[in-house]
Amino acid sequence: MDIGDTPEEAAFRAEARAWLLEHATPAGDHGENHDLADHVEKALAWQRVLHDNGWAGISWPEAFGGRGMRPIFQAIFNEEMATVDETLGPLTVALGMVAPTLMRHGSPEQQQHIGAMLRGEQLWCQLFSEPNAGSDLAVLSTRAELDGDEWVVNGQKVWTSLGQFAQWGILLARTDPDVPKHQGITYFLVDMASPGIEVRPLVQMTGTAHFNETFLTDVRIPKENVVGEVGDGWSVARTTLTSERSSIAGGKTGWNVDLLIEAAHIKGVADDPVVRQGLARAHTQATNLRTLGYRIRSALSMGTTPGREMLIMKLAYARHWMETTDLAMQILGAEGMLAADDEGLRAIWPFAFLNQYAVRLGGGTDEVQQNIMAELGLGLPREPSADRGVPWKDLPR
Amino acid sequence: MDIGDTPEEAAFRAEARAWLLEHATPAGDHGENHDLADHVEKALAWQRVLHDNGWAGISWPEAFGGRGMRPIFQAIFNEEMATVDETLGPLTVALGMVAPTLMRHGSPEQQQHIGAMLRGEQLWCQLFSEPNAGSDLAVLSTRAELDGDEWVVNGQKVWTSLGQFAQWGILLARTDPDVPKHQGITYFLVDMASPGIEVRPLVQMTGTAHFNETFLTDVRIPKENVVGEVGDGWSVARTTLTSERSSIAGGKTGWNVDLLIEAAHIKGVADDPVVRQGLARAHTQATNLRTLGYRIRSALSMGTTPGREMLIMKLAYARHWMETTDLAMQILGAEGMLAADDEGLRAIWPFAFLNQYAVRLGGGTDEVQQNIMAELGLGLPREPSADRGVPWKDLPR
Amino acid sequence: MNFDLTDEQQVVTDLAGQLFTDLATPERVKAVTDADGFDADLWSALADAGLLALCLPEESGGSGMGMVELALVAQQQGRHVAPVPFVSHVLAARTVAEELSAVPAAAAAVQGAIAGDMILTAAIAEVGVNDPLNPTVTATATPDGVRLSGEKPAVVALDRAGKILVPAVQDGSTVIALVDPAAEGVTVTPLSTTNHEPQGHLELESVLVADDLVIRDPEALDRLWLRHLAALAAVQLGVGEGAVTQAAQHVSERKQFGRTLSSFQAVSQRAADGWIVNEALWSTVINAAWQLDNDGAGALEDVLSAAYWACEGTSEVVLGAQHLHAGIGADVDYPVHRQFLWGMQNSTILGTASSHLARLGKHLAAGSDVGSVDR
Amino acid sequence: MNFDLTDEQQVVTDLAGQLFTDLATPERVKAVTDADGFDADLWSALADAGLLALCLPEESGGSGMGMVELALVAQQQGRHVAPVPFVSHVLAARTVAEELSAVPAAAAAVQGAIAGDMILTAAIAEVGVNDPLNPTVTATATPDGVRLSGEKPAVVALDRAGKILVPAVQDGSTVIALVDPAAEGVTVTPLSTTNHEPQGHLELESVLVADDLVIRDPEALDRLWLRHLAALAAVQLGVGEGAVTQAAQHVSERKQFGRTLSSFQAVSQRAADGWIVNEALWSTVINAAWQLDNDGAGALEDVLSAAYWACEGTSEVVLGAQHLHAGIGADVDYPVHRQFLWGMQNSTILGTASSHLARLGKHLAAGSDVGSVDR
Repeated sequence: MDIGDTPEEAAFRAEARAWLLEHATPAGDHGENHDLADHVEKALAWQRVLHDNGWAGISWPEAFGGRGMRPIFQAIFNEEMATVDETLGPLTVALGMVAPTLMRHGSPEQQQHIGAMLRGEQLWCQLFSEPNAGSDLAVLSTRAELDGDEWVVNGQKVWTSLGQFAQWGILLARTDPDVPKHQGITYFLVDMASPGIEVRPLVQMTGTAHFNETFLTDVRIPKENVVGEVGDGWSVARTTLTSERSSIAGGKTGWNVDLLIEAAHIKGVADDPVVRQGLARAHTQATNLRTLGYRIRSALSMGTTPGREMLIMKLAYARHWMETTDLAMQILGAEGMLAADDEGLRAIWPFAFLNQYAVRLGGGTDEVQQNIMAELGLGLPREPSADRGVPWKDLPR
Repeated sequence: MDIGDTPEEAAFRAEARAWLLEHATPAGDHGENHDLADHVEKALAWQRVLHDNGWAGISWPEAFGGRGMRPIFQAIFNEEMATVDETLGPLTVALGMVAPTLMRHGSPEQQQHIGAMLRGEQLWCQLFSEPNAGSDLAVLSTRAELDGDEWVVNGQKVWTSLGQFAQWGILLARTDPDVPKHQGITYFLVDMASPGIEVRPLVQMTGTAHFNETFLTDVRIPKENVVGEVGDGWSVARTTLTSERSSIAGGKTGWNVDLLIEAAHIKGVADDPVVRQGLARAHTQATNLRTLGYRIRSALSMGTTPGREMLIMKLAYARHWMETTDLAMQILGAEGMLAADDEGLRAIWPFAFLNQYAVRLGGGTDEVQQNIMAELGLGLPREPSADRGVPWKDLPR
Repeated sequence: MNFDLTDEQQVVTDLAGQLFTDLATPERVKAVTDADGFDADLWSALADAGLLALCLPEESGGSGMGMVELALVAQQQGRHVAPVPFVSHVLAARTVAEELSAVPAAAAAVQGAIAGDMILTAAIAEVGVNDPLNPTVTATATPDGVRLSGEKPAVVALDRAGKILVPAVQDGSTVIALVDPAAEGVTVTPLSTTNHEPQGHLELESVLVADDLVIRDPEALDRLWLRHLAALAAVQLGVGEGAVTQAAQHVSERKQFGRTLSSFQAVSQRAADGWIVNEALWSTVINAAWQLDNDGAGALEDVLSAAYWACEGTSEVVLGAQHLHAGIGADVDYPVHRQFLWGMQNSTILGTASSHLARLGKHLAAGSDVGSVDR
Repeated sequence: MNFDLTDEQQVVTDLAGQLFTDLATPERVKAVTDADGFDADLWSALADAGLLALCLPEESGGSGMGMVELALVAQQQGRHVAPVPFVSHVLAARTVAEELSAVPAAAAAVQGAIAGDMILTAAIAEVGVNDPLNPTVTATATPDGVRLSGEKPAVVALDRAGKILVPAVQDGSTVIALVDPAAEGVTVTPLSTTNHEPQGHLELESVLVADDLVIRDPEALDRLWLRHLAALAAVQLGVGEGAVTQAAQHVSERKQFGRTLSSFQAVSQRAADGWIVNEALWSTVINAAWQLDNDGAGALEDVLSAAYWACEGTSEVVLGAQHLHAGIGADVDYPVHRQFLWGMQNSTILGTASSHLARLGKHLAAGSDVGSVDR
């Protein structure tokens, strides 16, 4: 057991830090830029800088343009990148989800996209969720029917992050309604410029339109854009979703607590014992997250895949985030509820406060995660499933 | 709307208070006497004093020896009695559960017991729960079979409060295994001195043996001791259980917060803002309980039966109790975990701390109450029931 | 003991409920919020129904009712998140009517307030630690009257107010001045608030107020503040009720894994939690209002209890309702997010949950009169 | 970066796990607890296995391991709620070995401690606000040595200790004296504790201690205290794990409404909550121990984080496990209640969750070295 870096890791970290300090141009907004188009453009530009300087695809195989290093080095780089407040957030779907999926399941032609992602040339979005397929994604009803060499897709998707800016999307659609819900789903790559795709931004109460509804009407997708086998989309999608969880490793923790301590000093309440109690508790939560991060980094360093740690991290992070935003309101008082204006203390907290429940939903609700944990950690049986083995077309609607 | 007493109520309260101040001999232990036999004897003796002075059965019909007043007067008396720290706790089963049940369902012979209860001559216990019938009481498996003019009972009961001291018990047993679980149950009165009854005290971690296991082996009960119809015991039991909930009305609230404030002063932490924050929150919870109590008293005063308020009261009380015991430990520190010795600050809190989870179980677990609330308050459907209509003997075990 | 509503209280409740249901529909609320945040039609209807005169003295043409009735109407407003400055207006009008009705200018303001022609407001929130009982605006006596200087944050409806009650300190005593926003030295800056309620920042630079428009009753500010706390708690109660109602409907309709969401215990129990908080808050809010009607300042503890749960409890309730709605809850075209925004904003406006506890804790531990938010 | 156990650490864990599983069975624990609360057979076995010498310096005959290894053994003890004073004994022995090994009497005590023949303990808890870093016992220099006066509450294994480390203050500096309980002026009063762990109240009236048995290193008390916090947190971790394991088994077996309890979401999610707390606590405890082994006092924040969650988190875990057991959990013939009693008692022994936060908060906000529990 050694919680510190190995000499090799330490050298890499030092090199990364030095380069970042020289080249990073921090956004100063902890990734919450209200001008989304600008946010996307900055992320793509930053990815190009990383690529041109050899910092892109650190743990990707050399065959795909990466450096072929172990995942721990990517985690170390991400950690250091977080300290300079640069973000690749908008590229999460491309780099964290699509690329790993194509590496494993894609055809050689499909894998050509990987290089474009690496070079910061493509923004991707995810067309999975539907209005009636949330936690129970597998009941999705968007249909794809083969017509000659093309699939014709009709349906509606929701929560398409940054769909209004994306060039490409990954899409799940039902190609066989006569088999149980997890079967009969196929995984497609779709050009977002295809005729029949309409992306409608959903304005959220935070004032941004991060998400969209996407309507697909007779959208034609070439056969070559099927990833994996027809009808095997669920297992391809699992690769995508698992990769998403892994991509959260290596962020930094505690920066929000540091900001709160600063805010408490500015507002003159750093001596308030109740505020201090809250700050201390938030700090202990950040410590939990940090040490969970050690386990994840350790697994990556040893070349294994951290599983349960990822799930716990997600839950612990959501709780921590809700408590710190509450504490922020306690420190800022009524000022905290004035709409965000990018000035000083108000730059982040009101947004965070309104958005706090979102961290409990994204990537699976708390409840779904807890069910997984009860099964995985404690061996408790699943709830009896009402729809096992029932053909999708016969499910109750 | 008038939260105060009516003139008639105020006069009654004043009379009751004056009498209580003169006659009460407070136990000084908030009802938590570790010598159970003594506790039972004191309660019976106090009931005899009440009876001899016309304060027993205030809201019971005159036909049963009561004063025939509206329930609000009993609630007012209970409230005043709580301020002098006298308790009838051990008589809850008799006065709060058995008597109301017999008034409604009992034969004239059975109703003779009511007078004995009123005069403090009988301690009763409840033989309902079984090792495999907890929240799902209706699956109980203690059997009663008719043999001539007597029922022969075999089975095991648990959580028999004060069973080691009781003269009489109310018993649920299965008389017909071939019908669904709620049917085929019969309600009996059983003389605890009957041959074949063995009461084994369960020592709890608080060091007391409030509860017992009761083993019934070929216990013979005369036919006349069936309450209501044979096979209709479930509806008789509902009267008993509903009466239990009603009997909690009219206790006092806030006394535990007052004790905590006193403890904070004694331990010199009344100036600690974090402690004060905790005291204030506890006070607000006590306020919630008090105002819920107003609604219950109001309903009683108007002659109606408070339903949802009782359920909420129970949940809110459990949460409040857990928080105040936690706060007590924060105030008392390590001293709080020394075993109770009836001296000063230690007289109540260690016991309360260890017993805190019990308030979440007694009278139905929190979860069961929340399910009822979801159904009753919000009209949400019940969980699908797996055993509806299935004969008891065919239920999975 | 009778905790049931009187017939008169029931009539007021029904009337308000009907008005808000008919006029403050989700579509209308969205339209008004997207525009200037003030529903003039609803305001007229409230005036026509006599609800703006609700708890004003009969001598001033009011209905002579009290805080309980005000709370019942505020609760209905909260259920519908109706965009009108009801609470601040009615409470300001009541204070002016009670304290200054002998002065013609003030009496005229009260009449305008009852008719809905003039909007009144009170600048209760304070800069800094937000302790409304320790105003930071200073008042100085001059031969012409009193001159006020200082600032007040987050004044409700400041942009369209005809008169503003401004607490201040003069020679160590607390006073409340009735300020005309058109007076020289007054600067009004609109604020963009999270729930889109129109608020403004008020700056006063040596603003002159006639001596007879200054309330000098030392207990007037306590009273005004406690009434605001109780009334806002009632709004919160309604906000939470609206959130739970919508959540219960959503989970009863939405299916996942072949079952309605509500058939999952984790879902139904969370919804039940919200319902329980609301039920407990109802008694506590109505009790606080009743105590104010019957006891005045003696109701301090009960009002602070209500204020605390209106912050803490209702925050939990609206968060829970958002959670149960999942993603759709954040969509501004879907109404439940308004309950969330109101619930969250109201939880900070007159102090946070924590500051209410600080004050109550100081009061309980020290036995002092009011306590302060400063620990 | 490698958070996996080394082979050596794994061996220690397995050895301890096997020993406690074999010897601290529920039946045996009950029997010992009902008797004098000290399992002499288990104690001998721990000594024979070398576990009492675990983190002592090699020069003193120890294995030279550190806090990580101690934590791993303490975790196993907690799982089985084994009635032996392991943590206080080993940590006291380590301090004596590190600081006083040149003194023959102290060296002999260390040898006795390794063999299990002499039990050592440290009087860490303090009277009053329980701030172990500000001892209330006074030490006065005399020609014959130092004289100690004062009292210490809740000293573990005081009734059978051969030597006691007693922190005190001499001329404004903190010292730690090695006291012989047989010395004149020492009064030992057994305490009845909630979890039946033998503890005693120690009174010292002008007790003489030779000068060379007084530790004067100003950082020794900080170190001893931080090690105790980390080790107790490890015991708590095991206690919580034992509770969740038993609860999961109980709800998997018990049926209600025709289904196993575990198939109800409200039940399975509560059990999962406990598991999550334990998993997070594991990393935090092991990290705290590792930081102590590698940084010493610099580990303050990490140890306090572990101590806080060991109080707050484990309390929740054992309460949840009790709740899931319903009534049977309180039956002293059923083992799970011991996890509850240990979890609750350990949550207060070296300060409460709140006092750990107070100290950490002061440290974070003020940037001061250690903070204090006094707000």
